[in-house]
Amino acid sequence: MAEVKKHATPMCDDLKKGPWPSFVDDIEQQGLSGKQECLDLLGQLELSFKHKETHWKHGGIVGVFGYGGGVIGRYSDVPEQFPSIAHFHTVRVNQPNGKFYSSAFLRKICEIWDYRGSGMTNMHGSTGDMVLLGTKTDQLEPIFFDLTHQMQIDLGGSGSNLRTPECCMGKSRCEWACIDTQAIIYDLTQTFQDELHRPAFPYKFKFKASGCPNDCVAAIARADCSIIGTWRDEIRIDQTAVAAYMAGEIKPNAGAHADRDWGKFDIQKEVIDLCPTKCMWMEGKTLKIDNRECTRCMHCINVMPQALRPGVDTGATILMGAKAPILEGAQMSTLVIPFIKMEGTYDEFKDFVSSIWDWWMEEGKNRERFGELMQRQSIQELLRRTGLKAIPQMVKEPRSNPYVFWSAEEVEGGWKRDVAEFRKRHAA
Amino acid sequence: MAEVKKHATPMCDDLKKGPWPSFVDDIEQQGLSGKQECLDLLGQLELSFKHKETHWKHGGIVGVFGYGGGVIGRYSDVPEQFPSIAHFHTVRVNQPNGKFYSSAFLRKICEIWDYRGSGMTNMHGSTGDMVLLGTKTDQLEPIFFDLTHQMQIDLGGSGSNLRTPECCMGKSRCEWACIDTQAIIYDLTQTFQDELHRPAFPYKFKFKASGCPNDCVAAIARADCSIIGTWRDEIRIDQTAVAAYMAGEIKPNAGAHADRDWGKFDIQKEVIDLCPTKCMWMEGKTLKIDNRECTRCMHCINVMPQALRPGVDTGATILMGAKAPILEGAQMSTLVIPFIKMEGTYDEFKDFVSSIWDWWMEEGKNRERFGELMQRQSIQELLRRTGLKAIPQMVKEPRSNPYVFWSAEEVEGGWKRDVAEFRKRHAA
Amino acid sequence: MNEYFEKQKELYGDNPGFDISEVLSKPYDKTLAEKLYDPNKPMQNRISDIGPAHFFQFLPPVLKKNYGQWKYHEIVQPGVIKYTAESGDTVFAVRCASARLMTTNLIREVAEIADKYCDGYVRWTTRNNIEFHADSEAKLRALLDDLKSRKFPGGSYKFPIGGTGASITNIVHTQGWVHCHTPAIDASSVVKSVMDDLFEYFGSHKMPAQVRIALACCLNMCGAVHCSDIAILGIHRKPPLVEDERITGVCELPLAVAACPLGAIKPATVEINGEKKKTVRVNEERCMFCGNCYTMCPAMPLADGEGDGVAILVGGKISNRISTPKFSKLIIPYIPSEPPRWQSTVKTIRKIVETYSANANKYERLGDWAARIGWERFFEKCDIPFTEKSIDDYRLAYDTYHTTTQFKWSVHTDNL
Amino acid sequence: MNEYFEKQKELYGDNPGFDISEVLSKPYDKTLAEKLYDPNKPMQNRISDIGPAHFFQFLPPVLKKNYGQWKYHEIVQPGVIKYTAESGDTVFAVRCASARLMTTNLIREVAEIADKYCDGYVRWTTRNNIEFHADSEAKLRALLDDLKSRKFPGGSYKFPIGGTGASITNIVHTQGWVHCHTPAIDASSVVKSVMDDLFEYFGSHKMPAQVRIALACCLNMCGAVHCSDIAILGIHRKPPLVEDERITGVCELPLAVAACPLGAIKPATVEINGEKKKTVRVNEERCMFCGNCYTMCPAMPLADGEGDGVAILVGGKISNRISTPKFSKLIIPYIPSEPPRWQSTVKTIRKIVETYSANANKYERLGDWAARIGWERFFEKCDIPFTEKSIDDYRLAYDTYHTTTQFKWSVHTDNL
Ligand code: SRM
Ligand code: SRM
Ligand code: SRM
Ligand code: SRM
Ligand code: SF4
Ligand code: SF4
Ligand code: SF4
Ligand code: SF4
Ligand code: SF4
Ligand code: SF4
Ligand code: SF4
Ligand code: SF4
Repeated sequence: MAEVKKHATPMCDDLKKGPWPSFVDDIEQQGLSGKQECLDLLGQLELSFKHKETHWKHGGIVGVFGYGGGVIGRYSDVPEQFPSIAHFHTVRVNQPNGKFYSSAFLRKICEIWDYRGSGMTNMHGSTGDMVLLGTKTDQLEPIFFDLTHQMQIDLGGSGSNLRTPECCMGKSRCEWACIDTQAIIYDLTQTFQDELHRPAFPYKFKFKASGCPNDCVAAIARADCSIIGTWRDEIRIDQTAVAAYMAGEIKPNAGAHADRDWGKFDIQKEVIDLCPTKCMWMEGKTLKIDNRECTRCMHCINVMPQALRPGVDTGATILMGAKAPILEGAQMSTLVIPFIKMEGTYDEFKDFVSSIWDWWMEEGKNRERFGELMQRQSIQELLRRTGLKAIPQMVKEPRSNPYVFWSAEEVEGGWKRDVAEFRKRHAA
Repeated sequence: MAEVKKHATPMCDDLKKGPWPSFVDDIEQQGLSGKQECLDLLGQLELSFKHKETHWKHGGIVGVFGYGGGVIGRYSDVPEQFPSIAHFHTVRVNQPNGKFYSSAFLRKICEIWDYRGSGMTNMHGSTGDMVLLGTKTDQLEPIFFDLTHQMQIDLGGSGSNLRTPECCMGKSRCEWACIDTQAIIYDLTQTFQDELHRPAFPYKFKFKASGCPNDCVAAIARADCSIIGTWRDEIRIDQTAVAAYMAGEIKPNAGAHADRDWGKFDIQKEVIDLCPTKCMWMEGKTLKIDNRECTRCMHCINVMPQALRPGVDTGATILMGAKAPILEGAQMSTLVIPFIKMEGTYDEFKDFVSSIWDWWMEEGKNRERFGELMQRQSIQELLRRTGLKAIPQMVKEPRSNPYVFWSAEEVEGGWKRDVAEFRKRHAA
Repeated sequence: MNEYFEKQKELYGDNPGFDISEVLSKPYDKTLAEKLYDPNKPMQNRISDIGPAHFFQFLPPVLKKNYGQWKYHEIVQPGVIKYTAESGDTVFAVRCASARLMTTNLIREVAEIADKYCDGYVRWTTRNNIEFHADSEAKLRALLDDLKSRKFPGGSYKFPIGGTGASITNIVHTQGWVHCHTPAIDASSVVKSVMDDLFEYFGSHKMPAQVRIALACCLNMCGAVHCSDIAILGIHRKPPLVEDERITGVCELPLAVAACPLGAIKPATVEINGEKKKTVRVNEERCMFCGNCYTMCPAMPLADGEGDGVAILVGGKISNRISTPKFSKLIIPYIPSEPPRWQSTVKTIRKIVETYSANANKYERLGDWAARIGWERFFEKCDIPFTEKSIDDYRLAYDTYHTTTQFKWSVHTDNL
Repeated sequence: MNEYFEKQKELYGDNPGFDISEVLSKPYDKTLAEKLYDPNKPMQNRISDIGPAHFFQFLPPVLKKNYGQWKYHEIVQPGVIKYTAESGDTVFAVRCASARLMTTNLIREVAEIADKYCDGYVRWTTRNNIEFHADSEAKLRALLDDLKSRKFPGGSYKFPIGGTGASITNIVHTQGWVHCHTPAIDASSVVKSVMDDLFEYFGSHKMPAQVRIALACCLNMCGAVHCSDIAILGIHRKPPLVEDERITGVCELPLAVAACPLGAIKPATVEINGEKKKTVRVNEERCMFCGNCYTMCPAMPLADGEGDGVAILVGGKISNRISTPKFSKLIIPYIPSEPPRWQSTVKTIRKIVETYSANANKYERLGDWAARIGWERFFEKCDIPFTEKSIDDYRLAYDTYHTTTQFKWSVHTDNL
């Protein structure tokens, strides 16, 4: 085991206290077991605590041959003090969808990372990747070869390309999954490998798929293309279970509120009155739902999972354009396809995606997210580019300003007018 | 009585049918009684019906000496066919506030208008003026002299100046007037005569005053400065009257819904549940209101005028910036002063107004309404210009974007930084 | 006499307009103006900046006496509001419609009625209705009978009674072809046609809540239709013509260029029989027909009988009652101009009114109803085709985008 | 065996990653890569574009068997969710926290636990918690005891159990000073400090609804804090420095100029010991500290220990439950950086959490509560001073202006 040098890190050490898992303790242990990078990282972090500033240099373009993404270059700006992390590049590994692992998988990747990297990771990155934190430039190709040959797994995305798609656990464990999120995301990731590894877009593009409107992967806030499960038939009702909830035999919301006394469960107060569309009512002992008025918000189902379930004619709602604030301000995704079946190989959906990408690659400015293009060129332009029909579901409410565009074709007589003719009717 | 020429106006004539007052019939009668202008106007209107286009020429700057407003120039673009309305200027007469008149007033102005104008009017213009429709340029000064000498009344506004201020009937008849709208508007109109008659602003500016949040003069939608009555103490409750409403002895909403069977009055359903803040409840037979939570929307008072009345510590809420769409889109007025006493000669309010005007005259672009300046330069700038304090009541909700401006003074150590110092800590 | 009056007198008594009874009592002297006004000495004898006459002198006695002392009101029948003061005094306000566009003859008739039943006083409302005040039951009855009896030769009422409570009151509107230079549509004929059709609702309290209709004949929106339950808006759909010959003569080119909010107007030069002339050109694709260029420049007319027409907006409101004020929203981008009766516009509005009336809750304004059931359902129920024209693409468009999975199934999704 | 599996195999069976058990069974060969990779023939032996391993192979047997056949769930205790399938099978999912920033040693410990109780399978959640699956009560008890027993030398739990239901679950966060080049604040130390303080709420169901906290160390918001109940955001407050000497060497000036959304950056020329050099100048008054210039140009650093710090936003949400998704709103523009424990930030968040918890209704998210009581009341109850910094002045500002007379009296109006 190599000689390791521990720095004085009083401020970091304070973070070993307290019940929440201490990353400092974890990293220090690993360091003392022989990983100088870990101790140097804590040392540099201590310096950042002192200066209240980061000590990483700006950027640095590094990567593996043939790929335009998957690696984030990082260099310390105080390398003399912390030589082992002078290079500290990140490798983004495409996670298995749903983030399930076998112990064998985990052990093998740990071995690779102990040997070729810092031994530190993020499980997981905000986009969903397994993030291997900190390695040197000369190790990048070997790491890539180890991953592809010895684990048969690949890198995730970075830069102006498709980013690693992500999903909720979906059908693997959740009773509410209206679409097979894992299968969908797996298929899209495989289908779009080229877009994922080779920058061809104006900026980054993200897919996220949630199995129902609870949106456990935050698709509506964090994906340029949000795929969210829904249904178009009726909520399934088990009236005996409804009665059981009313009788207090089953805990509301699966027990999610159990540690506080909220009083006896009151279906009127807690479900019917909170339904955003007020489309539920009791008829004697039976719960009724006017499904045509239901907006599938999931509340009643969330509260009474043993009594209510989504319908069986399921598919996805597609929303586009979510992003963080840089530059034009944050966006949530906007509804563009109210319902689309997500089966087989998702060809209809993929056609839609390519029409979107064609438009964006043609018109998008450098570092303009798709959502920003949509705002700049309008939903009307999106309709033209995708062949979608305008429907009221795309907007919260109709426009309040009267500034409508018309084309010459739409207007009787067109736009060619003759001044002389006009002045014949109207003296100047 | 002069010879009058009636044109063939089949389309106009169709508008004599039907129960609603027929302006055509009215105008034609006046025409036949000797007013050629009336018949020519119908003749030209018939032509407009045929062409589906107006037959008035663009603009025309006319007015009375020393005033920059009060008259709108108008010329027919088919004067040969309708010579008597070749000139057809409008004279805007400042209405008595609240639009009350004596028959003597009406008769005298009618005499003037028959003699010097077309005999046609608008009672009233959208801004509130008495609008005398249609006269010739040479009559403008005589009309002005007649109005000022023989009626002691004045013109209203037009052009880039203060427009004729307007108010609801307020205390003259309405039990809910929290401010004396007529007195306020009268005082402001008198105080700002110079601004009203002599264009000194970037664009038009309007005051409207409503006595309570029902806003019967549409101040919040139609005035650059909206003055709306409110109260800051408690809604006055007469519990016996409440009981009477509940017993069905008094018609809800003063009978405003009487011609349809809405079922028995239900205070819970119709008042308490509809209260936007849910700050009302019944305690046995007594109605309770948590006034701290009340937003003074007027609903409960509107429904039970004999039981509930606004408080007695009254004043106005001031909102700024309403306007029609041209150019940046329509605006409603924005809350800037939550409560201000409106008594005596309104000096505190007038100081506020001059600070607003100073800013606008300094920074406003040509034809930029005050509301547009507010949007362009921010509420923060409005606070600086007026000395008002930032309060949450000015916004629906706090900003969601993180793009906050800071000044060097606000930031520890200021903005002067030394690159060399920075690079001492951080190698490039 | 009256404490309030004394206070006003103290403050404003010196204003010429504070009490004009004396001048009003004198007969109108047609020759006076010409005597006083000398074009060569314009300032001579000129009275200016006197402002409006003071309002108090025009109040009926009972209103003067109880000024600021009113206690409550009852709408005893559509169009008739009974007010009771702290003093116990009562007064009946009788509201009747006017076309707003009215002649001096008709105004004289109003004056005559005022003298007969109302001590010579009358008022107009903020929506162009006329209000008479009767201080006794007897006067009220007589007044009502009189008003009902007055008709124009063609048979229309001169003073139909109504406009109170949950009714459809008078339509706020503008000049149209009767006086303005920028209109896309007429005003008075549209108002007459719509109100003829909705007349039954003017004189009754059958709506779920008040329904306020407004009309503006161009995007300037003098009718302030931007916050109405139902708005009738005149729109252009053809870009401005450019009169190269006269433009430099009638307007400043830079102002014309600057007038366009979308920068669609650019300076240009043309050759007119041999000589170069400065003018402007319009990028027609970028024009949104706002008409601001024509407002600034007479040589850029937009009006076109074929292209112009009506847009319908709904769901706006002004009062702060229950919900906050709302903008009207564009639901029908275009209906052709159909003078004199505008039948398609009339039919559309009737359909909206009936659907709202049949479906909304008591006290629920049209826009609150639409928001509650969802706009997809509003379009479905009213049988109005949804077009891309209703989707905002101006400055604040993003805030109208639908960023949720919450929506209702409707004909629009059924037919996908 | 399994119908679903067969279907997936049909579609994806040929992908190298469909079944990686064989390669995983082989020991790691440290020398292989160097043998296969030849810098001079980079394409030789290169495998690329194979994508992720197929998910199905990593599911615990009971999840494989009941894939898509789950019926309902019960949270039997905080952190333990019991799932029942149509088949009657059940499984317990046990959720425990992680710091997200974790070492291979700790991951090996996770693997060891998975082998002991979960047939060798484990998963991570979308919020960086770890989930183990026990298919029997017995295994569950043993698993729970084991997890509770594991601590770091300093005494902190390695795998605290909780994060379900109406709890405060793990904080979504970003790199901070541990790895990124643009942060205004650290991430991991803030998360540790906040969760130490709120620990009791991670392991209990005491909140009115779920409370989702997120952290992003700069305006890029990799933590996607823009839709969180409570958001911790790192901000800069000093305009970028400009390194005239090196700027042309390290970035394209036009890109730097174009980077600024407010056009605050303009090209400039300076004299550096006698010779003219191209560079840029920042109109500091117009800078809003977004950091985009530094992202594009290394010679324009913003970071400054004194100027940088924390902004707090609240009221965002993502789920479509009851109310639609919402953005977080800026309520505290600045709190100084206080590493390592960030005590002011911790205190502020505790205060917000306690006030929300004490006042909101069951099922009511923080933002829905604030909207219901009104933001004036929110600031009052939480004792947070309202500053002009919370008033929007960016692109869509107008839509946040308060255009109604409806407001509540509060300390803000009391003190006027
Ligand atoms: C590693 C990660 C944060 C983490 O700790 O997990 C990350 C790290 C960085 N992000 Fe991010 N982003 C990460 C997820 C996100 C997310 C969240 C998401 O994907 O759900 C967002 C917000 C959603 C979105 O896409 O808008 C996000 C929005 C940004 C932005 C702003 C983009 C925008 O349009 O607003 C930038 C700025 C940029 O692209 O130049 C950015 C840029 C960056 C850079 C590359 C810094 C830079 O200026 O170039 C960071 C590298 C840090 C480092 O040293 O490792 N990162 N970034 C996440 C990726 C890990 C993974 O692959 O799983
Ligand atoms: C007469 C009147 C309409 C009516 O039939 O009642 C009117 C008539 C005109 N308005 Fe208006 N406006 C009238 C009330 C309004 C209102 C309503 C109000 O004041 O409550 C508005 C909307 C509120 C507002 O101020 O924004 C209004 C918004 C406009 C605009 C758009 C201003 C904007 O900032 O959006 C213009 C365009 C302009 O100023 O060039 C305009 C311009 C005009 C012009 C002068 C036409 C023009 O382009 O110059 C019209 C002259 C018509 C004519 O021939 O008589 N008028 N105008 C109203 C004035 C009568 C009176 O003094 O009582
Ligand atoms: C006479 C007038 C004021 C004036 O100075 O001229 C007036 C008079 C009254 N209004 Fe009004 N309002 C008048 C225009 C308005 C306007 C302005 C407008 O329509 O342009 C509004 C805002 C409209 C809007 O919200 O879009 C208005 C919104 C109200 C409301 C709120 C109704 C609602 O449901 O939102 C009330 C309360 C009520 O009706 O119970 C109200 C109540 C009243 C009361 C009951 C006040 C009172 O106690 O005297 C008056 C009789 C009501 C009635 O007609 O049944 N008044 N009222 C105006 C008559 C217009 C007309 O001739 O039809
Ligand atoms: C495991 C996970 C999905 C995954 O693929 O990893 C998950 C799992 C479940 N979520 Fe979730 N949600 C997960 C992230 C989310 C997110 C995303 C996020 O927080 O970034 C959201 C949106 C958050 C938001 O709205 O801001 C989310 C909003 C919900 C909701 C809506 C709750 C609400 O009141 O709005 C439900 C319904 C409920 O809790 O009753 C829900 C319900 C559930 C259920 C009950 C679904 C089921 O039947 O299995 C799962 C257990 C809930 C629990 O923890 O009590 N899940 N859930 C994620 C666990 C995160 C964690 O470790 O804490
Ligand atoms: S999004 Fe819906 S389907 Fe997916 S895990 Fe959450 S609740 Fe289950
Ligand atoms: S899903 Fe939501 S909208 Fe539909 S019935 Fe249940 S609570 Fe109501
Ligand atoms: S605004 Fe208020 S005070 Fe004025 S008339 Fe209407 S209800 Fe009465
Ligand atoms: S005025 Fe409005 S908010 Fe206040 S108590 Fe009455 S209904 Fe409620
Ligand atoms: S709305 Fe337009 S057309 Fe009508 S009066 Fe006003 S300016 Fe003239
Ligand atoms: S109508 Fe409006 S948009 Fe069109 S050219 Fe004229 S100013 Fe520009
Ligand atoms: S939020 Fe900013 S500082 Fe933090 S990781 Fe993302 S880019 Fe880096
Ligand atoms: S920080 Fe943002 S606003 Fe400031 S100069 Fe850089 S890019 Fe412009």
